[in-house]
Amino acid sequence: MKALALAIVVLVGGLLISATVDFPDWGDPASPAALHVSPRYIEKSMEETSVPNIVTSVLADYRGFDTMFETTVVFTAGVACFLLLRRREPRPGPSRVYRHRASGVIVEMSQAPDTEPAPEVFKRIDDDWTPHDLIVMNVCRLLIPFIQLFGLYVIAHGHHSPGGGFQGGVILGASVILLALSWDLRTASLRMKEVATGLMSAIGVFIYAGVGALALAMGGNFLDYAALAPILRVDPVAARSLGIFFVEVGVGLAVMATMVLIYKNLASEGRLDQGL
Amino acid sequence: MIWQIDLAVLILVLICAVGALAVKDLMGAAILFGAYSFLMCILWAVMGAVDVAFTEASVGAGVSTVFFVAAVFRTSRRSKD
Amino acid sequence: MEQYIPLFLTKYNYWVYIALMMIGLWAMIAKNNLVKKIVGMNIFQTAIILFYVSIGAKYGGTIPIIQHGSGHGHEAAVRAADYINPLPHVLMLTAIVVSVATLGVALALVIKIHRRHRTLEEDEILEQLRES
Amino acid sequence: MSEQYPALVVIGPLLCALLVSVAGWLRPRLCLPLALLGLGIAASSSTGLLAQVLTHGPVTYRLGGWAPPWGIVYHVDNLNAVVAALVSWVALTNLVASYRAVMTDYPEKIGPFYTLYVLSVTGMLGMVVTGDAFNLYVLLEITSLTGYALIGLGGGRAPLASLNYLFLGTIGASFYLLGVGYLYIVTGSLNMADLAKLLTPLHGSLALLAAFAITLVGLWMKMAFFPLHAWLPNAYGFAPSPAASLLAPLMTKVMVYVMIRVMISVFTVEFILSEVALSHFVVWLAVAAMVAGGLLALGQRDLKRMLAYIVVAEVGYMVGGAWLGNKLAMTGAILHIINDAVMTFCVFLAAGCIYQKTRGTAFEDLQGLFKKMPWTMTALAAGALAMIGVPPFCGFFSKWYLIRGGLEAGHWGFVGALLFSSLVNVVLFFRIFEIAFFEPMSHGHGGHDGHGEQGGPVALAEAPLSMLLPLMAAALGLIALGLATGPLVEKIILPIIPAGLG
Amino acid sequence: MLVHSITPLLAVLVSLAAVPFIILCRKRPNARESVTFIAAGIKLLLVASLLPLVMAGKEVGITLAPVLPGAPLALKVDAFGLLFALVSSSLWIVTSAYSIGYMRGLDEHSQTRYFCFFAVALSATIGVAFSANLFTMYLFYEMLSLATYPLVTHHQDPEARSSGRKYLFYIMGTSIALALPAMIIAYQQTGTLAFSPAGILAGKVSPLMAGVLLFMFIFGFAKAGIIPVHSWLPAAMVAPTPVSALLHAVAVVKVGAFSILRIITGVFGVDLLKGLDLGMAVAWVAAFTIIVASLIALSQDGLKRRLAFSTIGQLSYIVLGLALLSPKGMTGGTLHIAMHAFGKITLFMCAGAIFVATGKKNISEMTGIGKRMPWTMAAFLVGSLSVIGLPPTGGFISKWYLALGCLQAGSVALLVVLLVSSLLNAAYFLPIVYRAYFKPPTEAAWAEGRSEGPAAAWVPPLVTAACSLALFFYPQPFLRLAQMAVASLFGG
Repeated sequence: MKALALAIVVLVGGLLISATVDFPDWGDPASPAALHVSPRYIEKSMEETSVPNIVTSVLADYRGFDTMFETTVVFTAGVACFLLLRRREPRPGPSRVYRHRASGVIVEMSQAPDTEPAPEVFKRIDDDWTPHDLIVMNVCRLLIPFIQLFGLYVIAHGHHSPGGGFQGGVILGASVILLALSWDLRTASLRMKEVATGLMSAIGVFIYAGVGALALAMGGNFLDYAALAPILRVDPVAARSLGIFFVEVGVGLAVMATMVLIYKNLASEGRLDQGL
Repeated sequence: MIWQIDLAVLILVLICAVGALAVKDLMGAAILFGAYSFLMCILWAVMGAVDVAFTEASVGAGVSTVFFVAAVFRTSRRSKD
Repeated sequence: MEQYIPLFLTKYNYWVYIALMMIGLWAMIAKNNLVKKIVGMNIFQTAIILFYVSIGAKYGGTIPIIQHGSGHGHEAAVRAADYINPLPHVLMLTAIVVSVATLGVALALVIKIHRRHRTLEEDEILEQLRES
Repeated sequence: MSEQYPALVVIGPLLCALLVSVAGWLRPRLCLPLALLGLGIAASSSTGLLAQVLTHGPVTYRLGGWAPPWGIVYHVDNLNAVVAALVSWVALTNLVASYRAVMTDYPEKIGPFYTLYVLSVTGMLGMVVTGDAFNLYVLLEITSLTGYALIGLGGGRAPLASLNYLFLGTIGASFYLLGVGYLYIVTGSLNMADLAKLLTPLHGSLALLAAFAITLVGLWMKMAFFPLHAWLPNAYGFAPSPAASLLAPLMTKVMVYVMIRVMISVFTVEFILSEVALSHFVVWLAVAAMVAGGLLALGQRDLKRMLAYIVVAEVGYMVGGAWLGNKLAMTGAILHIINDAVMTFCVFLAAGCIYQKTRGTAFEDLQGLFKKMPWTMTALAAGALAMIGVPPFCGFFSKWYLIRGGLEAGHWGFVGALLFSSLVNVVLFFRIFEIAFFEPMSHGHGGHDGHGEQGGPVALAEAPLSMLLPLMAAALGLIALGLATGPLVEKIILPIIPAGLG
Repeated sequence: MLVHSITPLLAVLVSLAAVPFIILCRKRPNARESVTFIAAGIKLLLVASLLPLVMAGKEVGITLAPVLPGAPLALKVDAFGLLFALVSSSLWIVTSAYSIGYMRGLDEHSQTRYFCFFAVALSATIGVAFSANLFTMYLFYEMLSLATYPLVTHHQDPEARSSGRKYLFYIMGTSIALALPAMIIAYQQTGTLAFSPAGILAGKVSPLMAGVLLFMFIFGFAKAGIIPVHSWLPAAMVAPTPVSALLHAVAVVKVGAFSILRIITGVFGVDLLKGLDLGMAVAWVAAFTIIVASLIALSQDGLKRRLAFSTIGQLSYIVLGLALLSPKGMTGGTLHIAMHAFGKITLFMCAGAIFVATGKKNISEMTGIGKRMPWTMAAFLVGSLSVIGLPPTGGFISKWYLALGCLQAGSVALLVVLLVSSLLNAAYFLPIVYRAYFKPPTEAAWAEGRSEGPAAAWVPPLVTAACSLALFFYPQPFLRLAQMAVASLFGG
């Protein structure tokens, strides 16, 4: 296998290296890539979409269709993880461990009880539970709102600075994952239920595709935000800018929910009862 | 764009890539992969691809690494190669 | 020899991307551990991203965010040569997202395989399959 | 509305997939109707699109209203339209056929299953209609990811097979992406039509050749072209039947379509014809694929795995036809995309029906099936005859054009391999039929005393009607397609064969 | 000249259309068999209704689907085709009656399946007869191969399985590996596959190519049983006897011979073959088959196996007659399709009747059976005479024309072959009759008197034997059709 791998690698590498000789030099401002399609984006972005961050305007408008499917890819991955891993039967573990919230006493039961005790009295903890570090937990608890705020900022400010739906969505998702890591999965699940993640990931993509379809219904082409101008009561250029904002929100929502969904399924082998 | 930084980071990236594949402990590999992603992110920031760098920082270095750690934690850390 | 030095210097980004890509490819084929293969896969994908981002680089260009002053879209004409080519960046945002999505599915499959075979080494899994 | 068909072909199923996902969380009973709705929209609009293209010529649709090469466009000509119609109809039929299996096997995961199913079809349709090289990559990834998940859902070795598919598929897709990157670096464009224009002066450059080679290797990996086929037999052999009968007929065919599209619409035939050595090499690879696929199939003891190897051989037909470099062979290759999709669908669906009843497709499970499931076996026989190439089943006609193409090119190896593959198919399928016909009572008796009625009574246990009717539709489709070959070639295929081909 | 009519299509489809009804009536055997009879009757009427038109020198045709340019799915009835169709459709009625007697007499299983595939096979046979071009003929040829597979392997036992394999190997293997490429090459060179009296290949292919193609076709249509692609036929004798009778004496093997007829007359054309002297080559291949098959037949003890080798020899008579490329010889060859059919089907049905009545399959066990089954053996005698080619049977007429043809073609050597083989025929048939009538029965029960078994099993051979006799005195319309057909080849 290693010899085969080496042979393949040498072969492919050789091909790639020999082809690279024909390439324009790195950073050459006169290369075809710099001269053919991209100048229009740079020169017209402000004029046509009123978005200074050219990456955002290309991402969500000129090539917005790609981005819609890119969001769909994320969504697909979330659904795929769910489909592959999620299972309902409880962990066949030897015991269940509960902590009485008021007293802090830890109770271990040899098998799962018939009825789950009320979660506000007895908190179920993992069977490989170790007391969490108080400092980490509290620092994270303090940090998480700020992280989320930043995530929202990244989504909203994608027009003017690096960032946008993806980055913001991942940051929002990461904040929930951080909660799951520093507290535990059940706490995170209480904040963001499984159904909520599932629905939000679908709805996020739906917002994107829905904005496109709305444009289609308004008589434009699919994703032609300018066609939304009559309902938004703004001029077409501003409508494009606003359309980009809507789809970014959709992307953020979908990405956040999907990241959480994937993490939960991976970290608990699909049982969603206990995480790392 | 400062080509010295560019080159230095490129070399570090290569080292991290080889390292991530060479260590025997999968958790170590996951962490080294996180470092690799982060260096990549720096590289792209140096090249002026700020959006890509931002995404790589959050996705590659952040969430991907968490996924790796979660998966390794749920399976095994052992690796023969 | 002399003529190869500029060739090397002007395209070193490309050389590094090829090196990374080959490392990743080699790992995907030759490594025995499934998670290592996945790490290799990610390195392979990031190498391609590096390649694309390198296409976009432009000497004398700045980041592709237009500096706008007071007026709304009425400042001095923007010159394309002043900004880095944004298109590869856009494409690579997609590629990064695709790679994390693939990673998620791959890890899910790895967990499913581990659930059944209790190991991540490919040879051991194949051994088990041959026995059954 | 008709001017929006190109968008609807993709958007309809996409939106419905999202709704299916929502319904999966809230009202699982709505999943199937919504999925049907989505694929129904796709099927009807792709059929409308085909009619439109045939009457008014190619359609270009600007997504987001941006002109090419800046925005993404859908460029639909006869080839896209017919493949899109094919994909959507096969997927719709399979959706109907597989609902019983999904309900019994995955009752808790109906929502995600159908979401991925519809998304997978969305991806394929998107790949087929798009006119943008990078957009194709994104859609390819959607189809692939859904494919990995649907295949990995199966029991036993399926997850490992799926993971292997994922590795090779990712390498393939990444190679394609790299190839597109090479094209971008030398031209600066991503739009296929624009690329074709910009590439003309670059013919002969090493970078272009490398781009071509890398793109093709990537696509070959995704279509399981010999010797890059290693992932396919396990993946399709162990996949759950509803997924196998969706992916096996369509995935490879869509990839072959993409290859042909890249060959004729991006690199243009002038470029391909100028690379004679490469063409020759590829045709010989195709010959190897046909021979090896057939021989490997002979070694299998399981119906689904055997069919999977036949798919490997069939890919050889199409790739070889596309590369022979003349009009007849290209006609044959395109015709075979259509025919092979339907016949592979028919045989995989029949295998699914058998699995539904016997819970296995190993050869021992097939005993006495002619008595037990006469209709299913009839349909399987129809599929088999099509694959062997017996007129009036459609397989004959594509073989006809391919052999003629081979003769015209003077490539006797290709002609011989085609005939060899037909003969191997005879052996393969009649081996199955012998088991199903001559070994009526596997359990209990030794299976050697002649008359079925005197041996252990084999009760009629036919697959449910919801599977049987689509199966029959597919089987009849084989004959209908065969008889419609004349108009199909005349009206649809010939107009898009590039004039440059000899 | 070409009359457009849907009748040929109906004639082909009528038995196919009977299949659903046969399946519907599977629970009531009487209803099921009446469906078969009705279909057979309609088929014969439809075919016969074409007779006046064709006799008047017209051709009847219909194009069904333009599947391939120059080779549409099309039917056309000319004198050759009508002759063949007339023979097979009239014999279908007789065989149906016989099948019922045979199958019920032996209480065979899966009779519904049997009658279904029989009907499909008949459709395919008529389809071959009425094909307007090589492609259509190939289609029906393959359809026939596949439809007969379940009939051959009807018993579903290991023997049937191995015979079925052999059958498929020869029939499908040769048609895919030889006939199909030959057909495509011919199409590639000419752009058409339509049969035409002048041939389509003339002037389009090199002599070498023509020779290769001719032999690819002749061996590719293995149903004609030319040595070395003959051995499927003895193997196929595991089938129930009605199958052997109708299919392996009439339909299937004659389809093979008829295909070669079409190749010689419609694809190559007399002039091309004469010009390249390929006719003689084929004639000698056929002559070799005739002699060898007859010699092998001498040594066979199984009655059906002996008949099978006889059939192989007799088929080559047809090929030989056609390959002579002389008007008389071709008339004889064509006529032999009909004459041999009536004779050989009689023999097969007698063999089946003996099996139904006594369970005997081998000639050595049939000593004195004439006492037990005098009528059956009488029919057998007539059949033998016809196959040997002695008056007063139809077989004499075709042999006569064949002999004249040899002389016309100026080949005395082939005439000798014919005569020698006739002697051999006599040598392997007449001892059976002698043994049956003039030797004392070995089985005690046989001496007691006449007991012929079910009437449905022994009346049909008598009918066909009577036909054989009648054809000697009144060889119309077959002779007229054969003469017309051949005349059309030689420019009217």
